[in-house]
Amino acid sequence: MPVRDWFKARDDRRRYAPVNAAQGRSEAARGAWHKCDGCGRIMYGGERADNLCVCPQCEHHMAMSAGERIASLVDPGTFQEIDEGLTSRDPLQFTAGTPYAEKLAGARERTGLNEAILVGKATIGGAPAIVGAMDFRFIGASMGSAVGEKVARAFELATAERLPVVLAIASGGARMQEGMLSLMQMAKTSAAVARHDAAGLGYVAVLTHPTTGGVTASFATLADVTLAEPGARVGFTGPRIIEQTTSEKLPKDFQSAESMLAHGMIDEVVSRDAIAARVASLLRYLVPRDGGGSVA
Amino acid sequence: MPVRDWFKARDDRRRYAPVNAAQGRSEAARGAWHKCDGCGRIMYGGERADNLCVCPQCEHHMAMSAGERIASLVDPGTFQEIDEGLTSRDPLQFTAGTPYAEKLAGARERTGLNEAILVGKATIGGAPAIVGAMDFRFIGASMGSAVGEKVARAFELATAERLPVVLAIASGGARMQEGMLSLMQMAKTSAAVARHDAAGLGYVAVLTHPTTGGVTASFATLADVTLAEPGARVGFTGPRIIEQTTSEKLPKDFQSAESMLAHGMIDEVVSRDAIAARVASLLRYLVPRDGGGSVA
Amino acid sequence: MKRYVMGFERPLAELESKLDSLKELEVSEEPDLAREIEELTVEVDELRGTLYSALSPWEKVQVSRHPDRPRTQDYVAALFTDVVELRGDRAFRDDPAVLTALATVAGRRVVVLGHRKGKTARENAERNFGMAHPEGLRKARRGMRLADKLGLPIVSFIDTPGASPGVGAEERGQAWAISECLATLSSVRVPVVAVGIGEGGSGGALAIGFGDRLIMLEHAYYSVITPESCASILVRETDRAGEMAASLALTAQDLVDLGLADEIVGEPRGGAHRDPEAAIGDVGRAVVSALDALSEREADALVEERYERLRSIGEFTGVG
Amino acid sequence: MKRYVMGFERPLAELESKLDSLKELEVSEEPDLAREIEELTVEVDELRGTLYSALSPWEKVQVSRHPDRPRTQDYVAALFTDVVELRGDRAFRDDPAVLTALATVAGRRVVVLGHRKGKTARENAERNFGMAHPEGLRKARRGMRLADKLGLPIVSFIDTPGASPGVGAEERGQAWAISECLATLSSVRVPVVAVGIGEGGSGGALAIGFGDRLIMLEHAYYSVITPESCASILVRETDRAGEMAASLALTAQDLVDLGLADEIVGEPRGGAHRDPEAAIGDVGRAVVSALDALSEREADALVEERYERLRSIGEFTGVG
Ligand SMILES: [Zn+2]
Ligand SMILES: [Zn+2]
Repeated sequence: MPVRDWFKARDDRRRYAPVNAAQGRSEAARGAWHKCDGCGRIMYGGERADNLCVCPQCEHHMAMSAGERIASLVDPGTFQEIDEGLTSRDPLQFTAGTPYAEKLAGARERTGLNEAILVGKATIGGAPAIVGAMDFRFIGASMGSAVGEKVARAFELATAERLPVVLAIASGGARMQEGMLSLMQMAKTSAAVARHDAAGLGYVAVLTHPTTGGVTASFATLADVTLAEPGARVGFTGPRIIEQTTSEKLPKDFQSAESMLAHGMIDEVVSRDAIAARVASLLRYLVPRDGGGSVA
Repeated sequence: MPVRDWFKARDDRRRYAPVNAAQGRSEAARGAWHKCDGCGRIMYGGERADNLCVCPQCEHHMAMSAGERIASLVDPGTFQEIDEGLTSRDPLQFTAGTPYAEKLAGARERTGLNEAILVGKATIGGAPAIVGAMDFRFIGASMGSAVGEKVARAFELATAERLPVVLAIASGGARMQEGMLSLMQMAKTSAAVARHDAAGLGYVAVLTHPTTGGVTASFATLADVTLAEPGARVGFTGPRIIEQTTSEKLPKDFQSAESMLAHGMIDEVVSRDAIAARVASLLRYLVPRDGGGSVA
Repeated sequence: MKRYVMGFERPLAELESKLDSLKELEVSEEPDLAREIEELTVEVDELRGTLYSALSPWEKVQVSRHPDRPRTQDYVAALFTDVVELRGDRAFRDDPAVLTALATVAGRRVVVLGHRKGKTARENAERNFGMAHPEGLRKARRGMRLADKLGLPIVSFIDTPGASPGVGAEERGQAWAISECLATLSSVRVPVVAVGIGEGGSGGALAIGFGDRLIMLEHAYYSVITPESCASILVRETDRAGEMAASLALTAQDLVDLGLADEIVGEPRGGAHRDPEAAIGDVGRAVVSALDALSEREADALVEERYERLRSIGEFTGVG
Repeated sequence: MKRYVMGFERPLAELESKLDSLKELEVSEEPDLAREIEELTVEVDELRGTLYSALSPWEKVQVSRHPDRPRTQDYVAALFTDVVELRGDRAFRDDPAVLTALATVAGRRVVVLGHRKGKTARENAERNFGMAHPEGLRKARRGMRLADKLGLPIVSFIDTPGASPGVGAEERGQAWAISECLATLSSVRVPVVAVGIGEGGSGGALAIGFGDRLIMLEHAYYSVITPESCASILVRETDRAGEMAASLALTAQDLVDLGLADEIVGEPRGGAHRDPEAAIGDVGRAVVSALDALSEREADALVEERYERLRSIGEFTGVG
């Protein structure tokens, strides 16, 4: 190959079609207005959606719903949800604070979701994968039995069909209203990830604001490649608890994605509009030795 | 089992016979005198040998020859040397400083050894193992082709016979007079340790003063359990080079076994008279799943 | 005699003080006094029995934290022989809050893991109250991997308020250290017996705290979050921790009812700290009998059963 | 025009300065001047050819360190597409002195490792002159393991004076980080192609610098110790580094003669820095053809051959 071809080859890189962020959203939502948490700028829903919920003034990455997130990640029209009916019960009849049953009902109604995570099969940049996204509006995207079950099933399905997994993660941690059943979801999901990993299959995690507590300390931090959104808080113990229990002064950018990158925990901080293309690039590499895809 | 038996059981621990440190040494050596590097105290060879070359006044652990070390480790009369004839050549005809051929000849004459490591089969506390010891008097126990070969063969023999390996290590590093052939011994020995490890077999390293350079950065730091003698210097880059190339102030106990223990690199600092018993305890655990011993 | 008195023990403590005073008088050899002492002794004992047979979850949390309660190191010293401690994560530090050791129990060679609380203020300062830093969990993971390589069962003692909170722990990847332990412990091809001996606080406990068997001491707790933190988050009032303790289903009996624990080891009347030798012996028997049962399993079956055990945890509806 | 002049290039630099001066005069359009420039250009070129065709080992060491010499990042930028950098050791820090990336070369997906020297003072301060800290090598090991898991070949660019010397590096286990890389790299079940593009200093180079093929650029060196350190230790005179360079057998040709390197990629006249594009293209061709050859091997055979390759290194007598 002549030398100049080496240089030319660089420009032949595959480009991915822009993601249709508005997919699956109603016109009503496009009309509502939102205030940027970062700078206070007012945006109408349409502008917000077109901009992937990133503030055009300060580039603050605002929370996305699980549906918006999936739409921003996958090739249009390819997402097939699985386990959509799964939802947590109230095994402990937990009534401290707002009763858990009420919280669950409210979250379902407000979000239109049955649980804090949406999981399905899709393609990203043409590559098939099991894809999931968590929704912080659903009880802080906390992990109870149903979230744990959906994550475990996602990795099991991916293992059976020899597919990579891509998860967009946000979470306040374990769902304390399910007590020890929630804590054990950390072990359950980690076990499922470990089997997927041992099968030689790839896993990309996209950590978004905030990724904390028991979810961070289980499946969220077991990926082969870990991306994070700018400014996302990523950590185990929350800053408030640390300040209360220790007399430590927290560094200015404590637990920011950027700080965790410097501390060696994250592979790359990627702004939202570049994530789908980045994941697509990664999926080219995260195929198993046998080429992957369903064994069926 | 009644409760008191739990407590009683503790006193039934197997005790190992004291090691005969003088084994294999001449009466002439017992008559010579030595000055302690630590406190300057004068000792006659006999006293020194009976005390495992540890100063009775300041407990400084003086250098041991490979033969003395082996004698201090293994059950009396069980050591069968292997590869005793192996010795490095002078492949680069290296003449800078003292010519390498002269150095080799001088070291052989002074130590009565053919190379800087002694390897053999023995039992320790009754358990069979491949056992080796390095001798700092032999060109600073540097690793050239022959040392690398003897280490690699030791691990290969142990793998073939499903035995654990116990090495007492001291070294100034790679033997620069053999150039790249020496450097590559680091990869060669590490590869042999990796195969032994993958076969589910155990390896105990005893780091003695000094364990530095290329030996530290290869087989010396790949053990399942790493012991070190009190005060031993353990590190990669020597303090003089660090002071020359950086402007850093070295901490007082820099690279001491005790400091490396605190920094998480070593399992235990064990005084010399307790090492054989400690290794014997460890060998009870470092047997492979199938029970170990020769497959022949 | 100065005693550490938990709130719910105050009536008991008052009787005991009275008993102590009477005993000091006993030198006078009044016959009535001797009888009074005898009666009071019985009364104290009965009250203790009554109190401890019906401890509330919050009272159990307090008992689990009692400063005289036997700790991991007490169990190891009493039950195990030929103990060789492994230290360090080979990358940053040796964390004294976590114990990793090769040890022998009733003739069985195992790897022991455990949170290591101190008993004195100095010990606790050094050991961070048994709260592991990431390097401590990474040391435990070294132990898990060595056990896996050598085929040694793992026995793990759970006793921690949680993973260490703090800037350094976060910056060195506390979450990563925990999740890597979870992935490893779920996959090791050797029996794993976990024992809740005191506090079982959240992810820091779970990192070394599950396996093929979970044995709980009667008054030990295991919880997704400490009752205090739960109260602080849910109702913003830490003095409602007791109420949270009841809601969180964190007692040994709760864990058995939820299908998470296999066995409860009863504690001596008044808690393990009143008769450590008996408590330790009972735990030892339970551990050995679990090891005996598990040692008959093939490694493949063992790992498969552990996976199914984890997979079956959780209550949800709408299976589809 | 200001040039970076190595000692042995002084006669060349003098001619070039003269040539520069003449070119400035050229505006006067003297016919003799044009001819003189032409002749001098030829003379400069011939002198350069003469000098570089017979570089001493010490001169090669200087060329390998030339600040304009193409670096790992130049090779990656020019030869590879779809580059996704992996960062961090998941325990302490991301070390910018080491590159680990997923990348594609001529249609082949690989993991790229490399020491990353800077070109400016600022870059070099940030990247520690390409000297890895333990966390950098642990990042590289993450790459090795990922390659092993996914079946991606490894392409490694060697260019470092050595592992970083210093208190922090020692305290975080520099020796452990290196040996763990050696054990892992020797065992990965994928092809490994290492390329010496500049400096190959000791254990810091070796940690990512061996495999199924070792390709050396013509003026790159690879040595058990830098000539300066060797002189400082052996003869206590650092100005005898040149003599040491000759003794240590560190040139590409020496490595081929010793059976350690498989192939030398010739450099453009005057060194890779005078025509980076050509040098990079030639390295690319050599890498791809090595990958092509290795991709036909079964994983078992590949690992066995790599082991035998390492095992056969060394010269000794008295086999017994
Ligand atoms: Zn804004
Ligand atoms: Zn002395």
